[in-house]
Amino acid sequence: MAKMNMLQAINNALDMAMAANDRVLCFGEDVGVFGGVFRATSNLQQKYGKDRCFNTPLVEQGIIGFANGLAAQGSVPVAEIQFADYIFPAFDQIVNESAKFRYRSGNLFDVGGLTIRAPYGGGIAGGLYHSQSPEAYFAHTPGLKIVVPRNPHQAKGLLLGAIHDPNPTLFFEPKRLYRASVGEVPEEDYRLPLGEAEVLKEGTDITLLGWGAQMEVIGQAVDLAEKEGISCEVIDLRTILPWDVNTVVESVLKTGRLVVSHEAPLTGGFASEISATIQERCFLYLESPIARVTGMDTPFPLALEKEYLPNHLKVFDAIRASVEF
Amino acid sequence: MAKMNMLQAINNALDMAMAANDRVLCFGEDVGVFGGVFRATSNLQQKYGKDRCFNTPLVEQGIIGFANGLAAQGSVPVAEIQFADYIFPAFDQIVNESAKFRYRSGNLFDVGGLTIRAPYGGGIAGGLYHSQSPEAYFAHTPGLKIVVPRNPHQAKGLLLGAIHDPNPTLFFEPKRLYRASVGEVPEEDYRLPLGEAEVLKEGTDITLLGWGAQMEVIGQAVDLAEKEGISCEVIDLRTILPWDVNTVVESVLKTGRLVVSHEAPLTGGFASEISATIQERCFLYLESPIARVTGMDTPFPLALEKEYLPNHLKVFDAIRASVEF
Amino acid sequence: MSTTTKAEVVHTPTFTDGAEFRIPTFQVLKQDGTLHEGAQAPALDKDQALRIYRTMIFTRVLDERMLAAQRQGRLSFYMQCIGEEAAIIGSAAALDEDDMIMAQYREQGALAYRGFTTDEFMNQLFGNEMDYGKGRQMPVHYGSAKLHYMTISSPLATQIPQATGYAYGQKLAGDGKCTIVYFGEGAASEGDFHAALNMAAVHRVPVIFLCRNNGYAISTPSVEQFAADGVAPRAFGYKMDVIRVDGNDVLAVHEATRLARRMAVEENRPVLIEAMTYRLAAHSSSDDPSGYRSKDEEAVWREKDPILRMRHWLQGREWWSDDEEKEIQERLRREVLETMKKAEKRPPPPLESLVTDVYDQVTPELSRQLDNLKSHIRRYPDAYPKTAGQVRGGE
Amino acid sequence: MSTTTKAEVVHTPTFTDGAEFRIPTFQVLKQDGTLHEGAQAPALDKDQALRIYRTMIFTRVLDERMLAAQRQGRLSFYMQCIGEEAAIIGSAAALDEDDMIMAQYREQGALAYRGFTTDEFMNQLFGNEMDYGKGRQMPVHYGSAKLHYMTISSPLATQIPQATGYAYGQKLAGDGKCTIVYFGEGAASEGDFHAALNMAAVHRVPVIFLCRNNGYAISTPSVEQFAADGVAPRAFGYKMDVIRVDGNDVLAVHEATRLARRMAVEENRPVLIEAMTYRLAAHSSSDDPSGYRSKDEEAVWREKDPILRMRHWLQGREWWSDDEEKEIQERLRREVLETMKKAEKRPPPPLESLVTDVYDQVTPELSRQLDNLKSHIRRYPDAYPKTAGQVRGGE
Ligand SMILES: Cc1ncc(C[n+]2csc(CCOP(=O)(O)OP(=O)(O)O)c2C)c(N)n1
Ligand SMILES: Cc1ncc(C[n+]2csc(CCOP(=O)(O)OP(=O)(O)O)c2C)c(N)n1
Ligand SMILES: [Mg+2]
Ligand SMILES: [Mg+2]
Repeated sequence: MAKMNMLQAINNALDMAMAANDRVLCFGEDVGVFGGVFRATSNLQQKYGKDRCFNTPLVEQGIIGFANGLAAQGSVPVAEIQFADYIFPAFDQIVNESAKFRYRSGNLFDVGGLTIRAPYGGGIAGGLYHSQSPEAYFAHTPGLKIVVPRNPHQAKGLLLGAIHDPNPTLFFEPKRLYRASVGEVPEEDYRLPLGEAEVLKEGTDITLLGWGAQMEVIGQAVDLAEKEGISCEVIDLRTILPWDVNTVVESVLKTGRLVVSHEAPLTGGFASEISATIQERCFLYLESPIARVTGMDTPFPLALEKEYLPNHLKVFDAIRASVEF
Repeated sequence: MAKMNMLQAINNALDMAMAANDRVLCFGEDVGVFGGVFRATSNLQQKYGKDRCFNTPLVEQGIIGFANGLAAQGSVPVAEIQFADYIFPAFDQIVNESAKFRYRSGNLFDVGGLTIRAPYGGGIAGGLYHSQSPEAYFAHTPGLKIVVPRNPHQAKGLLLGAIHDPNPTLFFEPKRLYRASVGEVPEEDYRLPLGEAEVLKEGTDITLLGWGAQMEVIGQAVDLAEKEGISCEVIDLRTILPWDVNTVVESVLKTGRLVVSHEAPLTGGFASEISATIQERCFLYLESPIARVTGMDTPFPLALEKEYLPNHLKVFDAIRASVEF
Repeated sequence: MSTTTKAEVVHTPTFTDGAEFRIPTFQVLKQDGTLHEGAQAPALDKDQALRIYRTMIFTRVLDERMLAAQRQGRLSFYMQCIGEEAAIIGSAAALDEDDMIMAQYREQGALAYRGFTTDEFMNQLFGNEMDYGKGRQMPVHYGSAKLHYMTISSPLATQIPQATGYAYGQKLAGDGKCTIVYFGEGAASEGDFHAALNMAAVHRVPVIFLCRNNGYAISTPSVEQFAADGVAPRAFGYKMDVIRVDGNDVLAVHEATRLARRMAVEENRPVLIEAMTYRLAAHSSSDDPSGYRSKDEEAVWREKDPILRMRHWLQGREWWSDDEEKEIQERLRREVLETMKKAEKRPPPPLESLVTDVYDQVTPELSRQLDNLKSHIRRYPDAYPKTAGQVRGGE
Repeated sequence: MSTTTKAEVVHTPTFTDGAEFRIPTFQVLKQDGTLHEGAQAPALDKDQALRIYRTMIFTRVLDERMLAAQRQGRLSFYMQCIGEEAAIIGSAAALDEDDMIMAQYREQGALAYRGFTTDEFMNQLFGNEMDYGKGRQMPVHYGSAKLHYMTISSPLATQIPQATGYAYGQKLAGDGKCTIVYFGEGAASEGDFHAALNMAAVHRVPVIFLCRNNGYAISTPSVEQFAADGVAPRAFGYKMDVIRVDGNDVLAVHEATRLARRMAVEENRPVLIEAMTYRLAAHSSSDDPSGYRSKDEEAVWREKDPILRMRHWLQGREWWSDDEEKEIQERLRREVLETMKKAEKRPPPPLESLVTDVYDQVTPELSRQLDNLKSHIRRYPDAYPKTAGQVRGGE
């Protein structure tokens, strides 16, 4: 075990994947000698050469188009999009191409080797275009996997899981935690499973569900709630698509209450899918409406970011409202 | 009143808008002399000249970028995307630009004049890339309006409503109904309101909710259900964003049951948003889980399209299951 | 760091649009089948020449027959490549058999040249249980892993940056292979085109960009697609080698591609080839060109038929005869017809194919959806004649 | 219809990458402030020249002061334009005051030239209640409707096709106005660039595309951005007029832009200008260039300082003196500092600004969300020091 922050854990995962398989390549804007604007790819070019870790021209649709082709060829591309806010020029290549490559060819061809990394989320005074959480935009797309880690240990294990998963995977990294989240990380190669949620804490009164940076917020809210004697079960979804319905259903069958929280706007956010599904599966067990604590239905603001974000107090309010319903 | 099919109604709306205001422009791939691959823009170039109705080069991101600029300048662009499946290269221009233009500038600039038309939906043996219903991809984007008409009368009134609405609006046209749906259409200029659902039929046992071509399917299912003595209330949402929560809430408070149906895949489809919201607002009134009858979580198939689509029998099954819950 | 190499300096402002720098068109064959003066004898031997020619005849027969089938309502959709056979097959023939081909949709000739059988074509066109694509895509969306022909995807131009990436992988693999990517002059307007060519030039990958400039993108004539003299001059913007060829001249196309392949594979120099040709037929079976172009214009191009031109050349060399022509036409017509009849009778892909290949494995949620569908079909077997038989019996 | 104009025909295959067709760089001023031999006297009169020069000094002072403020933690973020003042201000000065400017983010000089006040700059930088953008965007995302300066948007290159559309609207309006759009050589790699230039050429719109080729896109040097000799040769691919200028030569930039504007407005000919310059500072306050380039390289370019070059010219004409220089430097420093102090004390935008301008009117759902937020803040006023005061009292 070693103490690492999340960037170090990610860098370590990339390093390990590149060392183990020389078909693994890392590229994107400023990913080369500079090691990425957040330094997630530090030293990889120095270690593995310019052929395997390199800058691309500034064109996201090209980066992912190129990555799709590489993956189809049998390479294992790990493409970086500098900010998740800038993934949209590549939306067609991801949603119409990566996601449908295997299906449309009847499994003659696939881009299963593809992993797309992108820093997401707010809390860094980034305003409209350095703060977005776009997971729900992709979660409506069968064929993709979407993963979000909550801490360094998870980041390394899930990233290695994503790189080795034989399906195109989006890996959204909570940039607010890049340096802020520090923890023990095994030094060896380990892969956490995709498609499995993790119950972080058991409880009986209410289930709290989130992913990524929001897990920290949920943790703070749970601390407040437990002080008031509310027993909380906490689940990190980890994989947004395909998501682990059963773990959540099981929990809600027990607690009868669910609060889902994410930073992205309310309408059409992934909490809506969870809520819709859980009320289908747990209808007779629900003791209060499933609550969503999310960003507001606006672009991401700057000066009033604090007011906008679904912080622990808002989550705590929702827990209380649910329990008192 | 005149008998028109949906294409004629759309063409008539465009004609009327162009006649009334010479800042209204129509453009897109093959929109000019040919009048569009579906002929929605027939004769408009002949009538209003090449400056106001024209072919663009084949580049969706350019079409919408160009349209954003035109709208910012004060023109009223009506841009056509040839198939909704091909709107994704323009995703960034729509989601990061059109939607956020007014907000980010503090209302100094806006692209309120923009309307984007695109044929959507299945049932025409179109396979993966001529069948998609992408409304939910956009419904997670504050700042956009999204409208879907169900018949010629609605198409004309809503399109004129969209063109005159001072917000960027996506207008998805159910191409399966282009020629199949025929009805009486007023000859004058009339505008149907955006953001208002329409109760097509009152009933007491269950609420059926949909939009666009799915309204026809829901109608057939309701016929079957009423034969079994189930009294159905039918609502056409018409505007997906911002959607008319109150009309749906009111209905469900009365009926206690809700089935939402759309063609797009289940996971992350807009039915999930509706379900999540309605269970929040009507929790104590719900007599059975809110049901979603949708496309499957796969790309759109071809040979087994019939099996894939949420047809009237599947909707009928859901009605029965809900009533018998 | 200076961002350009030392360039000339001027002190009076001069604008240029490069118009004076014209890119000529490379031609070898005249329409009568003789070589232009100064043209080199082609590198094609008789076997390969005949293989090309037979493939051309095959696709012509296939195209005519399948459009007719579409008109008869036997097929939902079809796209012909009539008029562009030389551009497509001439270039494909200049490749190694295991170079990767990434096509747009009108390149059935390249696939036929590689040996895709009539049966394989038909299974895709009818989306039956033997279609490699499992009946999921519209007709003409062929693919073959064994023939290194990437399955067609309808969204235009997406395959162009993919080709750059594919070729980058080939370069790293060091296997001496390259990728050719076909696209129309319309698709070249997409952002993906720009991305692909720029990245290929920067990363020096073995890829050949072959633009079929056939004058139209559906109804849009190329003068409304771009103001420039074709697509070729764009290569300068990427510092990429480019050649423009008469796309109806199979020898010119073949030679240009052969040389381009050498540059790509031996020097990692990506190359753009612009093949000037004409889409003689409608865009697709859904299109009617009479709404946007004249019969006269079409007639001019019908005179330049690439198949006839090649036939003249072959017959001039006595590699081909009228009898052989008659024989092959009849044989292929029969073969296409008979194969079609078999293919259209084959059953559709199994119900399970709705949920396979979305991921490498069927997810629990998709299993659930499939189970629900099966129960539903069992309740309403009459409504699902194609698949009811598959679910009869067990619940 | 032939898809190219009658072009030359050749019978031996010839590839070209256009390298022999070099685009020269237009220069007027030498670094010592004298004119190159053969260079025309510029069209600038003294008033305008001084207005340009003063604007350059202003942005230099602003940039230095605001980076310092960022370092002191008073500002979250900043971007300097140091080294590129001539390219930006020289071009803006060649426009009509109500031509539209669509900038990338590093063009504060164009806005300052139009008369954006120090106070207006500061209000945006501090996102206070007087910021036109209502504190929603990061620092340097300026906009001004009255000065025809489109609000900056972070996603790169999106403004380029928007400029084409804006200019198309101007052309139809027939008001004799045009649009200039600024972007970096990095942004020019985006698909939107390709779309924008092609559409502008096809539709003949009055737009000037001004590429600031400053050698870097963050850490990526232009040799990893494109293989070609800069961005200029791309114009040939669109049949667009292009000129390359020394971007550190204010007279050359001004003259090129003046002529380009005439072509745009009088002949509806879009023009590409590539201004060769250098980003002397870090990409932004978050960047440290020592990780990817040498001090030596920077030193070479510091020698070519565009402000110094202009000052030499002005002093050569006796339009400017050392005393004036000293006076303006001191005055602007003081002004920037004082204005900053006022701006940073102004309160943030009101809570309501969270939900306004999403649509033309606040939707019922957004009202509901705002009401919920207000109740929440009332419950936890200490957690929201910026806005608690606004909701005190009524529920
Ligand atoms: C992204 C995208 N936009 C639009 C279409 C619809 N479409 C299909 S083919 C076509 C024209 C293509 O023209 P070109 O590239 O010149 O090829 P050609 O048909 O002439 O061979 C269009 C607009 C599409 N398939 N994909
Ligand atoms: C679509 C998009 N991708 C990536 C970024 C992140 N980014 C901001 S500036 C920049 C470099 C831009 O370089 P260039 O266009 O040359 O302009 P310069 O900074 O040199 O003025 C990058 C990659 C972005 N803002 N938008
Ligand atoms: Mg074409
Ligand atoms: Mg730059």
